[in-house]
Amino acid sequence: MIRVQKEDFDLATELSALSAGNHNIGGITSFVGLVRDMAEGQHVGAMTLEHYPGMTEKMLEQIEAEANQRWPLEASLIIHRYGRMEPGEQIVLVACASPHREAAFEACHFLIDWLKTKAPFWKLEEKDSGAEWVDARESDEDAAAKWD
Amino acid sequence: MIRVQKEDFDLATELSALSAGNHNIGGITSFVGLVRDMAEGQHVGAMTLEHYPGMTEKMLEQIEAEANQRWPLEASLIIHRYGRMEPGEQIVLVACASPHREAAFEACHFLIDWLKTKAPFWKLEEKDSGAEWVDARESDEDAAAKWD
Amino acid sequence: MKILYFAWMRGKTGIGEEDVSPPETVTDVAGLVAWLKTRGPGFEDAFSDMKVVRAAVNQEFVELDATVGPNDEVAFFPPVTGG
Amino acid sequence: MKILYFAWMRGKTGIGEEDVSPPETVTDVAGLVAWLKTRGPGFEDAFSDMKVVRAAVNQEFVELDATVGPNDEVAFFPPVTGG
Repeated sequence: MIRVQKEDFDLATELSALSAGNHNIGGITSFVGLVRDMAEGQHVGAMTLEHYPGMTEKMLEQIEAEANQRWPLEASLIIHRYGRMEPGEQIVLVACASPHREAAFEACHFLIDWLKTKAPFWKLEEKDSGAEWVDARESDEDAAAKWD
Repeated sequence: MIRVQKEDFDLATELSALSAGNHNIGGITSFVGLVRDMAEGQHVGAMTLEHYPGMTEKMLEQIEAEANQRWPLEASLIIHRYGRMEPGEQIVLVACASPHREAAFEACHFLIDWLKTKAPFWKLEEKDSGAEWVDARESDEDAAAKWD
Repeated sequence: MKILYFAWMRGKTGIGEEDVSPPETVTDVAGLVAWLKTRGPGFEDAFSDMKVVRAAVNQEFVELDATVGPNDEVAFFPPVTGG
Repeated sequence: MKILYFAWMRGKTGIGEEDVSPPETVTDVAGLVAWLKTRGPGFEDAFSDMKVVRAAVNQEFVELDATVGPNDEVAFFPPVTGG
């Protein structure tokens, strides 16, 4: 399941729903991305995530489908927020449930790596020097490429 | 932090506490192990985890320390339950928080792999044919060995 | 043809969304970009370094040689930075 | 010397914990195992296949050649299966 929303999410609620009633799940791996208060040595007061409504949902669904094709998952979840967020706030949740932990780990790692380079979101950081659009990082490209 | 307990745990509460007030955390990877209702094709009604009080805490602390030495973590957590649990119940939680997701993923994966072969817990499964001690799996040895 | 701009491309062009009717000679994304650039200094600036511009047609990533037609939704944006 | 047995080793020996005073000739884990086996068929059975027995002295994993003394806590158990 994928969701794009402005509101925060509750991890325990989301993961309980993911595994509810399915007793073939042996493990759930999840990753939560949080807003940091520093970027390249500069203080970040807050950040705003812009996205491309419609395409975002489409891409997240494609990424999730790809993970389910590559690994034997019982359930998977991507929640990505947009809008303004302050340091410490949750930005994104990806989670994969599988009978065995290896698949859960790999698929979850894959989801966030692909999402980082394929989901149409853009970060605007509020720094002391003003608002600045974040540049894409080569390390994210490399991380995504390792799943090719 | 490590904890060995009979009681269940709440994921959101635990992970919130892990990252509380630390705005240098960019991501938290967590793994939750759940009781499955099948093992080697047989139905499992419940299982009981026995452990070695004292040594368990010692080993979990060693494993956590090793992860913190290998990766730049801001926080880490291992919670392992013991006693009787039914299918769908949470057995174990491992979580790692780091400025960057790569370290969080690797350290979390390492924690559960090492724990599986080094923490003194033993599973007794209630099958239709009676109660049976679970045999150690070679795949768990292999998973742990990849971090050597 | 519907055009969308995101992040700093929206900032440079000054608009987030517009409907345009490029000449019939415009048949692919590269041609569209060339035509859009003729429409003012903001557009010229936004498309000045195509290495940092990505395009999507009907919400799928495409290369510059992808065909475009009057009923398409075309979006321009920098490399993504979510997650 | 305090001896602990876990999982099916406890089942086979019939006890979870005992205090023993092995002869002075017992100086390592292997010697201790050999001596424990003389104490009855349950112990003989529990230690019959040492490939599936692990040992800890004072709550640290050890090999069979690890030394043991009167004040040590020695535990025997199968390979672990938690997590």
